[in-house]
Amino acid sequence: MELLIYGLVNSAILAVMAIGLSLTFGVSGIANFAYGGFYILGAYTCWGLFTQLGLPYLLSVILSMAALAALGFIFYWLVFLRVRGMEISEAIASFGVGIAILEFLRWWGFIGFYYNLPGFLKGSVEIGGVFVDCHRLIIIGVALALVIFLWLFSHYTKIGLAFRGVAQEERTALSLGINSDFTAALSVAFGSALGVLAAITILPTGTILIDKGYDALLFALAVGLVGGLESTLGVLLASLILGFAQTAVAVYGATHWMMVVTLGAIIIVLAVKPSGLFGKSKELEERV
Amino acid sequence: MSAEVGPILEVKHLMVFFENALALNDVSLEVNEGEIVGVFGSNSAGKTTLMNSISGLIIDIKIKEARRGGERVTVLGEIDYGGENFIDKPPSYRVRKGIGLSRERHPIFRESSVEENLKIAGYLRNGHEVREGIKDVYKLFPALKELKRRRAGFLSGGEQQMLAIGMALMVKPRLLLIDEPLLGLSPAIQADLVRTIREIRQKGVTILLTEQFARPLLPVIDRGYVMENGIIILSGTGRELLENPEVKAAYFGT
Amino acid sequence: MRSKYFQLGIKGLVVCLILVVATMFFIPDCRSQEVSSKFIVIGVPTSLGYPHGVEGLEAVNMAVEEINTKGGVNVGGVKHLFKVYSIDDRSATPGTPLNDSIMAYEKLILERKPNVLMVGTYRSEVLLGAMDLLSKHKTIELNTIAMSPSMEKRIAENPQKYKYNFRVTHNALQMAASIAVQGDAFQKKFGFNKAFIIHEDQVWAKATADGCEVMLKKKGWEILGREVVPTAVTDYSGPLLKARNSKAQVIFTVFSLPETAICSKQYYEMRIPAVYAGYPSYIVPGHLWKTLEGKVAYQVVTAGELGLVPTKKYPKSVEFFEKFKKRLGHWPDADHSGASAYDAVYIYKEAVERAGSLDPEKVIAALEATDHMGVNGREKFSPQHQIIFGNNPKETACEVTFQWIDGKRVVIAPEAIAEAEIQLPPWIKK
Amino acid sequence: MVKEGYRKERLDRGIKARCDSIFMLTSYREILYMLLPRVLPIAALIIIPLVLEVSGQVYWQKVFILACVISLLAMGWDYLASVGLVSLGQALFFGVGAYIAGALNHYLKWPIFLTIPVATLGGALICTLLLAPIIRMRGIYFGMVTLAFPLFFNRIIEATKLCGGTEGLPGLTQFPTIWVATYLIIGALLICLFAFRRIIDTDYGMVLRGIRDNDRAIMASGINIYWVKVQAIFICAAAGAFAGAFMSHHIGIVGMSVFALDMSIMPVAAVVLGGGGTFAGATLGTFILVPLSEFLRAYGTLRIAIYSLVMVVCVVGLPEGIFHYLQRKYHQFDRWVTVEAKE
Repeated sequence: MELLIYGLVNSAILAVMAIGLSLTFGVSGIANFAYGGFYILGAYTCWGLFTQLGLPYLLSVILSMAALAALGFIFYWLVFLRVRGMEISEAIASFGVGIAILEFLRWWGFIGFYYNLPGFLKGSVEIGGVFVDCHRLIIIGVALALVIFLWLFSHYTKIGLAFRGVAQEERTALSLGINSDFTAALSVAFGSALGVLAAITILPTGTILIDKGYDALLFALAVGLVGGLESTLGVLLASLILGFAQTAVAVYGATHWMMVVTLGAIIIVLAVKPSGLFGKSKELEERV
Repeated sequence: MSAEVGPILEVKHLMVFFENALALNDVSLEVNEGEIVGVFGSNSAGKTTLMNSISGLIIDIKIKEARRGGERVTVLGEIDYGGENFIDKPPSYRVRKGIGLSRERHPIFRESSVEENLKIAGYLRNGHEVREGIKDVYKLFPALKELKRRRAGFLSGGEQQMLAIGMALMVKPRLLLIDEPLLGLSPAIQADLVRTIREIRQKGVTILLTEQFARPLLPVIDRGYVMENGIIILSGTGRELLENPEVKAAYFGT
Repeated sequence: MRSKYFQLGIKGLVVCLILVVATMFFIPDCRSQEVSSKFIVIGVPTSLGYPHGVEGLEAVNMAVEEINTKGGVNVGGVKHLFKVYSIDDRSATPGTPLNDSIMAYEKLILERKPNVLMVGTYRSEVLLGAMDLLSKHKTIELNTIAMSPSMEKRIAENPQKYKYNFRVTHNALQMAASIAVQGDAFQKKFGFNKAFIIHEDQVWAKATADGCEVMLKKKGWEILGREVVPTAVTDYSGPLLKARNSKAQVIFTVFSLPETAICSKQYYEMRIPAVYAGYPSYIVPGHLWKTLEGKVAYQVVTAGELGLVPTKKYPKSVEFFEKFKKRLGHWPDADHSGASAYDAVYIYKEAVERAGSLDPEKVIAALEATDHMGVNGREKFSPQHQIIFGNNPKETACEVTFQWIDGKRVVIAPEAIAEAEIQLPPWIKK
Repeated sequence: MVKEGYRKERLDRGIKARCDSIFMLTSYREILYMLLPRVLPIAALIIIPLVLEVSGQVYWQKVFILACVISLLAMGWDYLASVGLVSLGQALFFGVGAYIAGALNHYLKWPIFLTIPVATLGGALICTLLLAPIIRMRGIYFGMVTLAFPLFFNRIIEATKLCGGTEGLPGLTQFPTIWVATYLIIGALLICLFAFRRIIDTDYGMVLRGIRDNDRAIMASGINIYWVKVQAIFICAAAGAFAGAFMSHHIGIVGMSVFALDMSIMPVAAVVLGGGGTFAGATLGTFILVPLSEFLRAYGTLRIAIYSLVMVVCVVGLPEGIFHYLQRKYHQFDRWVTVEAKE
């Protein structure tokens, strides 16, 4: 029972973390490695709006998402535009920006344990003899909602379809009237906004810390890749696998080996299925 | 054969350099409203570059090459379309003004389903128009309707070509550019496609297409140009081209 | 054409940036040359992006300002002033290579020629690696963050070579002893004897937990289990559930990383029927009640330094704490290093005055004979250069145990300075 | 009718066109033109430590050594990338080499001149065996797994307390003087640089690049591409393991953090900055990045922020890489020409 509930919670956390990155990286093919930076920056923005300016919580969540989306949009035109199509340069340039954001915040004095976001719901409930705090249950809900949203978005909305088009054949998309730069900038903006949402959902379980930004990027990447890029179902499944693997180790074995098992799971899944669990593209094109 | 309404597209003295190599050398051609015009030439004659210049993809190529320090692309000349010079307009603007392109070797969105491909192609249209457009495409290519859930990468060459043309039609073009529609297809499918092209023209779409071998297309084209090494060496109606002895051997097969 | 100008603009920007950066390089370097012989240079190599480092540096600065305004240090009849240089060794940041941190040490030593290093690194790896460096450059270090007892082991093995290292704060073994003192309190008041240990995966934490286990067993405790939590974990339900299933009465924790705050919260939310105790050092700071929404209630914590959890029974600690809090502008975040860094400056000052010289050999001899009444209690070095800790600040340096009650930190042990008695959380039936 | 337009023309410098053969010996300018770009960096590498010694910059000597070490990793990365394998885990090679050398020296008391070669070859072998099963992966997937490997090792050492666990193995034998260390690493750097450049130009190098561009075509010509990839990994790992073994003796301690993320990212950043595929670009990149990082130490915590911003500006400003840009400017020049179209 403990395994079930906390495994679920853990998986949900991973899924929520991964969804923003999955949108930019998986769906529209842009390696936005500044994700970790945006994730934390969004959390601090929300914290600032809520505690310093005293805005209502919902409003500050929405405002911080909007702010980071705008930032992501500008970020595309300043940085990505010139390195588009060169994946390594994309990754390095955006990772650099992510580090710069995080380290700048650190320098600015955002260290220590002052920074805390309120959960959506207080209190805890008992399920089958296990106490779970309500906020963690909400994370599960948010994760489900986001996964469904991502799937619908990338399959049924015009923008979502355009993201996928630009990712697959940029020039064909261009010749169909899709402004690829605008679309790509939008996808970075959406990804950042989702990252902020993830931060606001997850971070109330602890406190806001700079180093969480690096973790978020790593876990999001791991989940995205194990699941197979561009596959929403993959994100869900991968976060379930990794989440339950971690929790199972924690409950039955030594917590010690948690990270080892996670990394081992990643390596094994990718060694068996080189393009992730649900990676379609590589089956066609790249698997030799 | 068709009514002379006046040129919809006029290319004047178009020159394209890839670094120091001259890909298009002083190309001038015109396409009249309602015509089907063919550009014929062997590999590396500059057909695809011409199509890219008209559809605007060359601008994208130019920018990307410049960014990564590759070849410098220079485009000079004029492309008059509807009284406007399109030479440095971005592709999305040209699409909005009604130029559709089906690219060479049909690079469609291989990982999406057929229907999704068409939906993506309808990016500029609103929901109702997209549904109508898809219906029209299925009417034109009934084979696609059967395959609409299939992933595009798994289609055969002919089906992919149909899809590519269908996608270009989704933008509701006034001028449809088709680059090498018959490349690598069997004669039976070629004949089908030619018939479809004629149908498309009957809907009021002007068509400019390129091909290596002109014979299968001869029945439908109004006029044709022959290109060699980036230069237009000959122009005229289909029959005139066919009767030119020099060209006959090289491009039409005997 | 627009793109041409755009490119020009970018190129111009790059050139300007390079120029700006290039000029920036030379400004600090020029300043560094004016090290006068009238100064005693204190180097502070530490992680300046983390609370222990920042607060250690602030405490050093505070002590130095006090000493300087009072006229400085008397070295053989000549007045010297202290001067502080800091460098960021990034050792607390995961993903920093060892050589980067050691380079920071080396840069500080070679370029500022410090007489003494204070505060020091976070990571024991770096501490051990820097020991060789210090003996090469004959520079004294008074450590106040890293707690690995391996330092003393190495000093004991090769005292001549490694005599340059001193530790002013507690080490992991003393930590363990203090946790065992906590155990006494539980035993005496409630008759508990079943414990579960959770600690994080760091050298000092492991050592502390080992020591704790041995000492608790000696006192008749039954250790029902032990869990190691790797760093960067965000869910502690596993170990907590294990502790609950083992029917332990007390959970002793050894934590230092901030994310372990989650453990406290989860413990509170899960209502584990065992007292949360030990050394969860992140819940030491005074503002944590507010930040964690009171989810630390009734948790028992051993804090490293008396100076950071003051008690009225030892006025010097209150005095320091108020001064320090005022200077920082907020509650101190770190559980140790602030008070001991403050003491370290005074210890060094007194040693230099007694030695009457800045020669490292003489200063080391004087340091070894230290007997200082600091904010942490009475401070003396062991033969392995470790401050001796005990239970009474009048005799030795002292660690405090407090309990979170109604938003306040109430000191409950050791007895000499206790303000109140230990309490059980209301959800535990006796 | 005559239409005129302008375009910028890019031309090779005439001097090179004439003198790619024995005839270049006929003019000292042409000899200089050919030799300068090769001799100057070698001379600089050899002289810089001397200059630093004379000017008393002991610290910068260490920085110089660090730059050489990272540039070995960066060249290894570049070599692997030329087969189409994008590694994000250079720290794996570095760390395995460092630990082998450290363990041999610490437990068995082997001297330096034995540990370093053994660590180089042994480390390369171990890394190759580790990566062999995942050699079918490409692109970001390969990158991700290689990124996970060093972290994996990190955790294993943490969990099993292997080789000193989190405390590492302190007190290793250090090089007798800084000169031995400096010139050993410079020698290794130059050997790798010129050997890699030579390999890439041979037929074997063509196969490597062919695998990157179109591996199925290479398979179709009857070459076992996996065997070639394994060879490439071995060479890359050997360079990395040497760097690691060298570094552990240089600083006298080996700890878990040899598997740190920085060690994986720095080389990639250096190659991206300097320009890939040329090895010289990788070296140039590191010799910009490492000193930059050290200069910025004066800014304390802001250091990493400034550092990464400078890196981003450079990458965005010159996406092709500094070395490619310089090379083009050296060999080619631009001029405006008139284009006339006649009818």
